[in-house]
Amino acid sequence: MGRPKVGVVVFPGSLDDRDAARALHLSGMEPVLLWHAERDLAGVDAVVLPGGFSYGDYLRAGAIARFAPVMEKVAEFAQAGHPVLGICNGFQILCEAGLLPGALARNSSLRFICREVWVRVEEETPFTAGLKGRVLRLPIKHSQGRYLPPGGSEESLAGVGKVIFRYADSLGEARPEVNPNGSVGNIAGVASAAGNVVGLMPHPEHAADPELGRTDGLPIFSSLLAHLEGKAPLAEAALPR
Amino acid sequence: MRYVVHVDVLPKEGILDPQGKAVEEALPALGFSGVEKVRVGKHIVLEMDGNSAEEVLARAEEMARKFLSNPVIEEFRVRLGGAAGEGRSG
Amino acid sequence: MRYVVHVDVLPKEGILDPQGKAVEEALPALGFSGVEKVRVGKHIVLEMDGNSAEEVLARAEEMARKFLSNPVIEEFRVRLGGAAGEGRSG
Amino acid sequence: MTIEPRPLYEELGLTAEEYGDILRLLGREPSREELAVFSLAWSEHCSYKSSRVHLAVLPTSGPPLVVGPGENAGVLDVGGGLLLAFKVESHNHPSFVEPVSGAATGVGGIIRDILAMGARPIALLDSLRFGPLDSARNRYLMRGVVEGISWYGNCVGIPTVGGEVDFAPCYSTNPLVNVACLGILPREGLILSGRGEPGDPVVLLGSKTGRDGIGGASVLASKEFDEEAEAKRPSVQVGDPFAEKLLIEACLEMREKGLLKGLQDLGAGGISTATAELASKAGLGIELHLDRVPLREPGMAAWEILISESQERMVAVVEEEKLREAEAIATRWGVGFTVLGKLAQKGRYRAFFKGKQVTDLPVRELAEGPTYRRPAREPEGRPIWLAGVPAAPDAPDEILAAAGKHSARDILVRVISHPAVASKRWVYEQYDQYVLHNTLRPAGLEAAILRLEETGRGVALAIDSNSRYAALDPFVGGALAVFEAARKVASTGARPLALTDCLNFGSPERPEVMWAFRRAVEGIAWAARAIGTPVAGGNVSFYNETGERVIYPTPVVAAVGIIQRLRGAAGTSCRPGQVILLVGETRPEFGGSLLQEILFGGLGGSPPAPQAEAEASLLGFLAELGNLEIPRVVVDISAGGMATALARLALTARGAGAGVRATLGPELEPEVWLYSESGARALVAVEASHLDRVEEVASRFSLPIRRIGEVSGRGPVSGLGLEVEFPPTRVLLRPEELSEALEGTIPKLLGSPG
Ligand SMILES: Nc1ncnc2c1ncn2[C@@H]1O[C@H](COP(=O)(O)OP(=O)(O)O)[C@@H](O)[C@H]1O
Ligand SMILES: [Mg+2]
Repeated sequence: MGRPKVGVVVFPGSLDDRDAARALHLSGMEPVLLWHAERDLAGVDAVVLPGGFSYGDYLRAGAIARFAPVMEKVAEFAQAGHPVLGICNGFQILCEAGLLPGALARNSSLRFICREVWVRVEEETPFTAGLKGRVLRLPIKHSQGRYLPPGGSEESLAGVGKVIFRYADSLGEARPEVNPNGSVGNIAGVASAAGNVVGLMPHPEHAADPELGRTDGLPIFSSLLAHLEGKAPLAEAALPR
Repeated sequence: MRYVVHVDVLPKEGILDPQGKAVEEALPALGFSGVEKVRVGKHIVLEMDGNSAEEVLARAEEMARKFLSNPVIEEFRVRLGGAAGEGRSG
Repeated sequence: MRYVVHVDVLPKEGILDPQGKAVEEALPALGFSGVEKVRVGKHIVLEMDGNSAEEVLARAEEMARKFLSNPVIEEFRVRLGGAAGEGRSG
Repeated sequence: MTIEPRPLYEELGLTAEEYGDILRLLGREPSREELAVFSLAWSEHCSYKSSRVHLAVLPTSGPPLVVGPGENAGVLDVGGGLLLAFKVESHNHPSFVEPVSGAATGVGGIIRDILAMGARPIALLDSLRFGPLDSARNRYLMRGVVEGISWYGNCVGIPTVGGEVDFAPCYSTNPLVNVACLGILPREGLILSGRGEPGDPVVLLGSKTGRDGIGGASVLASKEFDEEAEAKRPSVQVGDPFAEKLLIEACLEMREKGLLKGLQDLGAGGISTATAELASKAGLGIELHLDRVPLREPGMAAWEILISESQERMVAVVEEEKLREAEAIATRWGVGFTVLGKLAQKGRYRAFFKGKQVTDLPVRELAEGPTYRRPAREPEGRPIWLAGVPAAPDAPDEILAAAGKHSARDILVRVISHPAVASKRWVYEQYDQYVLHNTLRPAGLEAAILRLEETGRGVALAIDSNSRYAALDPFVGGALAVFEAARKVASTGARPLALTDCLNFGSPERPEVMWAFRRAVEGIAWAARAIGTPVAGGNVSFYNETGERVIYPTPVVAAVGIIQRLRGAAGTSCRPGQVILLVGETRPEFGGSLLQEILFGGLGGSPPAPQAEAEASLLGFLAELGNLEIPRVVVDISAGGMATALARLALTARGAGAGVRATLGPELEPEVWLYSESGARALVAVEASHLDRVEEVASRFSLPIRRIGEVSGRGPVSGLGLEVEFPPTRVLLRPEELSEALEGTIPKLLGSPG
């Protein structure tokens, strides 16, 4: 059996596409770059929408990219239950496309922000198998990352999605002071109700390379690999550290 | 016929608007007092052809709903107008 | 009296408007053809007190010139209006 | 008396002599279009007419350099078939007019210079100067400039991994925005100008052409035709980083497929300057059809098309049979592709518009421009750039006496919270550090390090300047900028390889300024030779003055170096148990120091004496620590002296819940230890077990080394941030006081939370 194939969609203005491909490769999968204008997923087993500034983030981040031809196929793929991960701009695109609930508004500081943060994993998904309760050190870099659930409050997510990642301190406490962008409930990432579509603002692909000394993003890709190889550990209630 | 369409997009009522808040907080120091409820959104102007104002407005509205605004966090108004809108200019 | 003031800020004529360009180029693929000259700017709504429409407009204009717009690259229009502007809403 | 109207050429910035030259060259009056083209090609900015004779003293060749000044960017060979392209550029005036767009288009411009060599741009650095932040205008400028760099750099997908920010009143009316870019390319991908045969098509790539940035030439508008266009002629260019990203990808794909014979960015002077350069370097002529240029605005005149500075455009030379393939690539990326004309046999610059020939100029003379030897004179007494700046003593006894009037603690806090020293986190947190997946060490401490993929090696880069020194002695200022940039690169464990410099000065028509310029260049040249790093190119920005206020001479230097093994890179966090070593000799040197400024509110005396040999030794020592892969944290000593370095080290220990304790010996006064700004020094924090080896290396390089303190794990529990002891005095800053001084200052001054 070969390595599972994972598509990385390249929109005009995608920036972290090769970065995501590299992380997938280092994690034992075969990245396949998918061009935005093609209505074809090339038979991949999972799809990653990478970070960047698709279409310059003009109008709103993700507003234009979500109409790309490839997105029709991504939507079908997601509805069929296959794993789809949106990182940063990819998360924004998934929200704009209605594949994830809620929206990402401008950071409350009104500035772009790039720093390493701690995020706590809240739930098991194909991308977070066995990680519940883990606290990961991941970079963020965005200016529109303030997550707003569809009805404003976190409760409004019930039935349409779930919280998967929260900004926290190094001990896993989701305190307001460590909220970098004003997201409701410190939410850093969510999943669809079915759990197969996941979006997050932090960048696991920029923390997936031992040579660069940042590796906390690796478990997210390993989880995907295990899931695709049918080895995903059953959701077990891991203890918060 | 050629129409000029204006679309105003604003953060929904009840949604925190940090830009509006920043403007509101900066104004007093610049000598503008008593300004409240500032909201900052987008203004989009475009030209399109159509047979009637009704028809053009309907199309523009669809465009605004589907694309120019995000219904989760924004609301919009569509109107026809002069090339750069009526009112005082600077 | 309390007035609702609308300020529309747009990139000046002749100034490159990358947002307007991106929106214009995206529209045909979304099924909206024949849309041209798209420009994207800011829309600001605020409330202020004043004794007359004239006076409020004059103050709003000063505010728009000095603070809400960047005269080097932007132009603006100021008008009084309903809380969220007239026209069709969504 | 009647007032003669100024002649057109003069309004365009050409002198009577230059106009005379043009008449002689052509044997006739120039057309409107020709005048437009000359006015830009022969401008100071494009022609280097005042600086060229002085730049000749720079060392511009030597082993790592493949391409020196003269091309769009310098290129170094770093082995393994890899080349690095590297250059710095200023965008000072546009950033003053409109900070966001000005800074943004500055970033876009330097990126295209790197791209023109065939390189993929992989990192940006920004060196910024503003007036003091107690003025609302200066805060507005700083916020806007940082926003512009952040927006453009982040959106185009290139990490901005380092830079510097400093403040002085002279920059209030003339801020400086210098941006450096580093690119990487395989050896066989290098695009040199000068290739191309007669008949080769010349292609315009990228965005449409509007009336951007030609406000200055508006006088060329003829009343009959152009009145209406007048108002639409903005002098400010707005950038579109998204368009630039697509342009980069399209150009690189064409280069990878071997479709590009020549490539040239469009900067000042737009199509005219770029195409003249393309032809001149190839020793050929060129024929252009301006009607073909895709326009953003209707009704543009030929002269407007020629000199428009619309952004995100390049010109390429593509062989006829490769046009189709190149066009397909451009189309796929959504990048404009227009065959404008072709290279031609005769050395003439010929442009056609609406069936008429509008220019017929000699290519070589057009591209070369005039050369001036402007008068240079050393100022007698206080130079003009120090007008309004109080004189201050630098004699140690006067400094010590003045310092004695303050508490030791007070001085320490004021130095480390000085805006020049305080953390620029507010700035670099707005810059993407990670995109392109090679950032080993982001901005934050000394130089950044990028991995050179699949080689196990890394490239370190830093940019620096100290205009307080240059204001007092331009030679020394230039030299110390070289040394400081090199030290920062070496502090990571890299060996500095090459430099690029951005020379920001007032008007070259002032003999004093010209003198300062010449001295600064000489200082850079001397220092660069002393440490064996050639200057791979650079940029000159003159006329940085408003009214009578002339900026300090500000030579900015960026350095790159190579780390042989990434494992040998210095760390960025101190750990409890490490000892802190001071390497290098400390002398009482206070001219241009922050202590002098804090005590006297002025500038005076002589800056620290540059020490060529000691600097070269220090660089060798620091690189050797990298080769030996000794775990360590290194901070160089520059503005604010050892106090700054100790505070920065202490801050890196915070994550480990630790702080720094230093003990000053009786040989020197505590103020000399802490605040003298002698060069050729660094602090090194290492495990005690490595002490012997480090000392051994230091002695091999004949460098004095002494233990000055340690990293102590008491941390937040017992409240150790930074403690400095000089019996009987002891100054203790608790962790939160240390953070507040270093990290709270800039956000507080800008009036926005961190
Ligand atoms: N404008 C800037 N852009 C990016 N990084 C910056 C900027 N200014 C400072 N930095 C980073 O902050 C750190 C300290 O820089 P700086 O305060 O200039 O040091 P020094 O005073 O020793 O020259 C460095 O890593 C530097 O790259
Ligand atoms: Mg510095």
